[in-house]
Amino acid sequence: MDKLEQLKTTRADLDDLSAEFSSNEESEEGSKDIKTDVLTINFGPQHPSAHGVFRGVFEVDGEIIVGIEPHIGYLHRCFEKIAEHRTYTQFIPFTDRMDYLSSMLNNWGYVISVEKLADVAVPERAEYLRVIVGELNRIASHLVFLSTAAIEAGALTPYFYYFDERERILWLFEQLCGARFTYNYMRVGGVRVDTPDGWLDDVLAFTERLEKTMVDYDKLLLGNYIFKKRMKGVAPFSAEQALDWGLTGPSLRASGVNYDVRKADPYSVYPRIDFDAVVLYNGDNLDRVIARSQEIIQSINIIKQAVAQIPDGRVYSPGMPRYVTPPPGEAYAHIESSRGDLGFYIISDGSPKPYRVKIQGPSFGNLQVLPAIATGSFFSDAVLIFGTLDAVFGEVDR
Amino acid sequence: MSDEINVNDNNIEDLPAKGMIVQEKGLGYTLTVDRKDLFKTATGLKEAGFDLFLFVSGVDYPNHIKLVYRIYSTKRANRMAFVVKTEVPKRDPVVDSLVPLWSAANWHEREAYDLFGVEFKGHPDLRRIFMPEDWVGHPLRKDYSDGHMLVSDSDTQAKPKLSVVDSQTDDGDEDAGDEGKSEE
Amino acid sequence: MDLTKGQLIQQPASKAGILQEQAPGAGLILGKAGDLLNWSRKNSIWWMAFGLACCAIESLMCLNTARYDMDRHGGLLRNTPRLSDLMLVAGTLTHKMADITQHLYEQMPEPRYVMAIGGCAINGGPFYYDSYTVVRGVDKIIPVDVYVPGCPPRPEAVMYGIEQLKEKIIARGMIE
Amino acid sequence: MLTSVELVEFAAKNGIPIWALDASIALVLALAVFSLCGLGVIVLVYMERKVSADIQLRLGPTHVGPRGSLQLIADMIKLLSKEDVFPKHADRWLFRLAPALVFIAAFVGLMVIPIGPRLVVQDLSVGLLYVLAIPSIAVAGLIMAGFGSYNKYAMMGGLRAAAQMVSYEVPRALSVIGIVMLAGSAKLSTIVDAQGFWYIFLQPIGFMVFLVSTLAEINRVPFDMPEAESELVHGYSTEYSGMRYAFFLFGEYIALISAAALTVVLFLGGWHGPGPELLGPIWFAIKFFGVVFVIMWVRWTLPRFRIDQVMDLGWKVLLPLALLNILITGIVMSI
Repeated sequence: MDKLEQLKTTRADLDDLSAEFSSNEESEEGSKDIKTDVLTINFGPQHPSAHGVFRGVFEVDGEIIVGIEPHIGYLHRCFEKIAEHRTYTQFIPFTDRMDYLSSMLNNWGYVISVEKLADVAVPERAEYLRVIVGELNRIASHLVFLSTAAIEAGALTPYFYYFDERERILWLFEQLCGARFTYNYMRVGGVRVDTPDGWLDDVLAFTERLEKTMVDYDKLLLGNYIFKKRMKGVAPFSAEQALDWGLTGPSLRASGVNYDVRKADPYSVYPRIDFDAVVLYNGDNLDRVIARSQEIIQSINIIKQAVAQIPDGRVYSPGMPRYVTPPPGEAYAHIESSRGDLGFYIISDGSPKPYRVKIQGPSFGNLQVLPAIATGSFFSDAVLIFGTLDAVFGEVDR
Repeated sequence: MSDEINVNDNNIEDLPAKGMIVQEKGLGYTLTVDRKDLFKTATGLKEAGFDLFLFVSGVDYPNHIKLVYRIYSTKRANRMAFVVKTEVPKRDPVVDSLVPLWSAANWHEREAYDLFGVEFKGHPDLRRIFMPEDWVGHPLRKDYSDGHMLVSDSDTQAKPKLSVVDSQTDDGDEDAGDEGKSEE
Repeated sequence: MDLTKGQLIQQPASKAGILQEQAPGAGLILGKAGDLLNWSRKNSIWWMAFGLACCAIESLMCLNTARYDMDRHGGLLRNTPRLSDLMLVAGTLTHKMADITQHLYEQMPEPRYVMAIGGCAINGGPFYYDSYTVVRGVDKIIPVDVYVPGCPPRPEAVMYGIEQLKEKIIARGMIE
Repeated sequence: MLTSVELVEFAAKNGIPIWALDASIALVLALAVFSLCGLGVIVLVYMERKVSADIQLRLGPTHVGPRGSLQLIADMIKLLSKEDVFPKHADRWLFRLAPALVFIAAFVGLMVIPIGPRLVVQDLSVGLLYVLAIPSIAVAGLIMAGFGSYNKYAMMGGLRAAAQMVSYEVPRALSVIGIVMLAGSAKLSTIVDAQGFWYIFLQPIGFMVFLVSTLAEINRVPFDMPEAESELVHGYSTEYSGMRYAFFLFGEYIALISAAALTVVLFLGGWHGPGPELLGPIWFAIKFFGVVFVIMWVRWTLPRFRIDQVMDLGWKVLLPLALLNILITGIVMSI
């Protein structure tokens, strides 16, 4: 029985094959074009430049991409469901692990939403500390972006330089809150601890150093002829296209849309700080890289001003209960994360646990543009485009 | 520069259904519409300059799922954000897709479909996005549970139950592929 | 270091040791060859970049960088499982990813080692005990040689884990 | 060319035919070059790791042996003792033959390179032609590896290798024609002897074209298309493990040795240097390591080109430059 089946299928295969051959012959007679076949390449989920666990099914015709089908969800850890089973404070460490390259900013986005929900005031010193650590973390995240962009373009050396600078930031964080990477530093109503002695001077010294070294690194990477040739004019998208696809953050600003939450919907003490939102106009790969590099400079500016303005005082608002219990209601607050508009939409039913937490991760919105802009480009460039969209899979999959 | 723009919060005159717009605490301008009118309202908002679709999310209530859309305008002078809410009954969770208006809605609607089971009419490619295709159930609904989930709680204890922590440590050599695919 | 070495060597006799009892000369040669092999294996651990989540940045990428530099000990980051001796599973393993992890493990040539880095890879993590997607530890699907706890562990901890793996490699017989 | 009169007389006395003498001497020399090569590869890989470490603010291997010098020995023993994975659907013969072919093609190119006065295995009168032609067989090995692995990354790597190496053969061969014109011979020892004044100064355009196309020939950054790690996981050698990969590694570094040695011979005056003729090999070694260092320096500094840019550079820039170089050389020589 089985054999019969087998025979039948092989027979059918043969028929198909012969039909294919005959059709090929016919078409070759008709047209002189070289017939090429589309090759399906599986990119990921484990690939040196997949930035985690992304799977893209790339269809390539020679070196040109004719179709991309992204698959995500390989790191789906159901944070939103977990949040419903934790108290408001207990959920803070989860935000660390969401966009793990900018944990401080995630902390911040979450606590600012809970504060809005529970109407908690934050002491001024805590606000300034939040700005300082947030911007330091933005720098750290952008340094990782630049180093991976360099690796994907084939230059291995800048990675070591950028990571060296990042280590210095991690060292500062370690002094501040004891962790290198997942900080759990912010609290509803302030920050966990005050700075150790001399920490702010260390921060200033670091920014002075970075200001100088960034010039060199920019020369090394962004000034490189090959790097520019690889990046310039690749996968540009216009402002309309970027908005239509819901991009936010530096990727959107590289297309000429001035949408920076720090400016558009100011929070914390940003109104008192003088800085520019980096807006570039080509929207190609090179601009997306330059935008990050420029943002590092802006962040240095912000940190310097914040350190100069920071007052003395408490870092945690007095009388905060151990378990925050906001009144029933809904709140949405968002901040400018290093990848874009990071928002938390929280619904409280009056219990110590949230009824629903919706996390609006910028990487999720940014990544979905990939099939639209990478189709038609080179396979090598698709990897770069994917890199410049700067998706962190903890945040995409949540 | 955005900080030079004169923020005029009352400029909602040209919006559709302006009579129903309320300012909710914690959310800002909010408009609750019937699900039949959602697409029409969204079209009006798009024409009024709301060009950035930020997210759509579901909230599971006992009898219905509330969908919350957040959209933003970079063109309008006051750069306002806007929340649109609509409700779909659990028995028939169908609503119009907004992908024709904003391409960005694509993955967000797939996410809502995956996690809440809301079907979006007119979506070009409505598949599960996070969970595997053969997953049973929609995890973010309140009644979803499997072996590992905490029991959906009426108690408001801060600590997770210890028994659950124990049970997950000795769940043995279960085949990983099958683990967690238990029924709703 | 020497203390641990002494402890570990007193493990059950390896096949080479048994051979030495039966045919002394051959055993000696085999033993010496085994020593050489183990020496080379321990000093040239190439690991596969298998980053799943947060731990990947902290322990995989930082391990290469100037401050930690596993290249000093002969460790190299390789992209393909075919060239790797060690699989550093760094991060949360979900059910969707489990098959692929197993597949990659099978693609690695023997002798192969697995190191579970961080709480998630060890037992599902300190936080995801009630998650519906997370596999409770990578040892549910592939054998693990060394566990490095932390959330995420510091790069130094991973380096210490690799040192422990070296001890384990020495303690193994040549014919495994 | 080392067959001295005494040896021939000795052979004639003992009734050994001349061809057997030639063959045995060639075999001995080949073995000598082979072992030298093995040593050279170990030194170069160690050097590469140290140079890259220095560029990247690191230390490189330090723990295995004194200053990490035994690192490569450990790597090699480990690679040779690894399990030999043979992919299920791979083509038996292509998969097995490919590493050997790459290795041999790189190795035989060294046979005609003189490292000192009369220190050469076989000083062919068409040595230059030979040394440009034979290593190109390696591309067949790369295609075989890519095609035989039954892996799409490997296949794309192999195809890229084919496109790239075939394209860069042309400017590379044309760039040395100026030297043949100046030296009046394609014999490598004659070319070295003709360099009272190094050809790098007489043929600057030729040198640039030669160096760039050499980088492309041996698949080094910025032309490492066939094994571009960020796109094609490990290129043509994605499916190779253990010993077979070691062959690829050896082949790659022997190609580097061959390319650097050829650069020294053609443009940097070979073994010529101040001091007695006996110091020739030392001068050669110094220049050789200089060239190798430059190649490594380039590798660890620059990003990678895209495949179409590689093709553009080869056909639209290097080829016209090489032709221009021939033209200029011809005009200058005829004046």
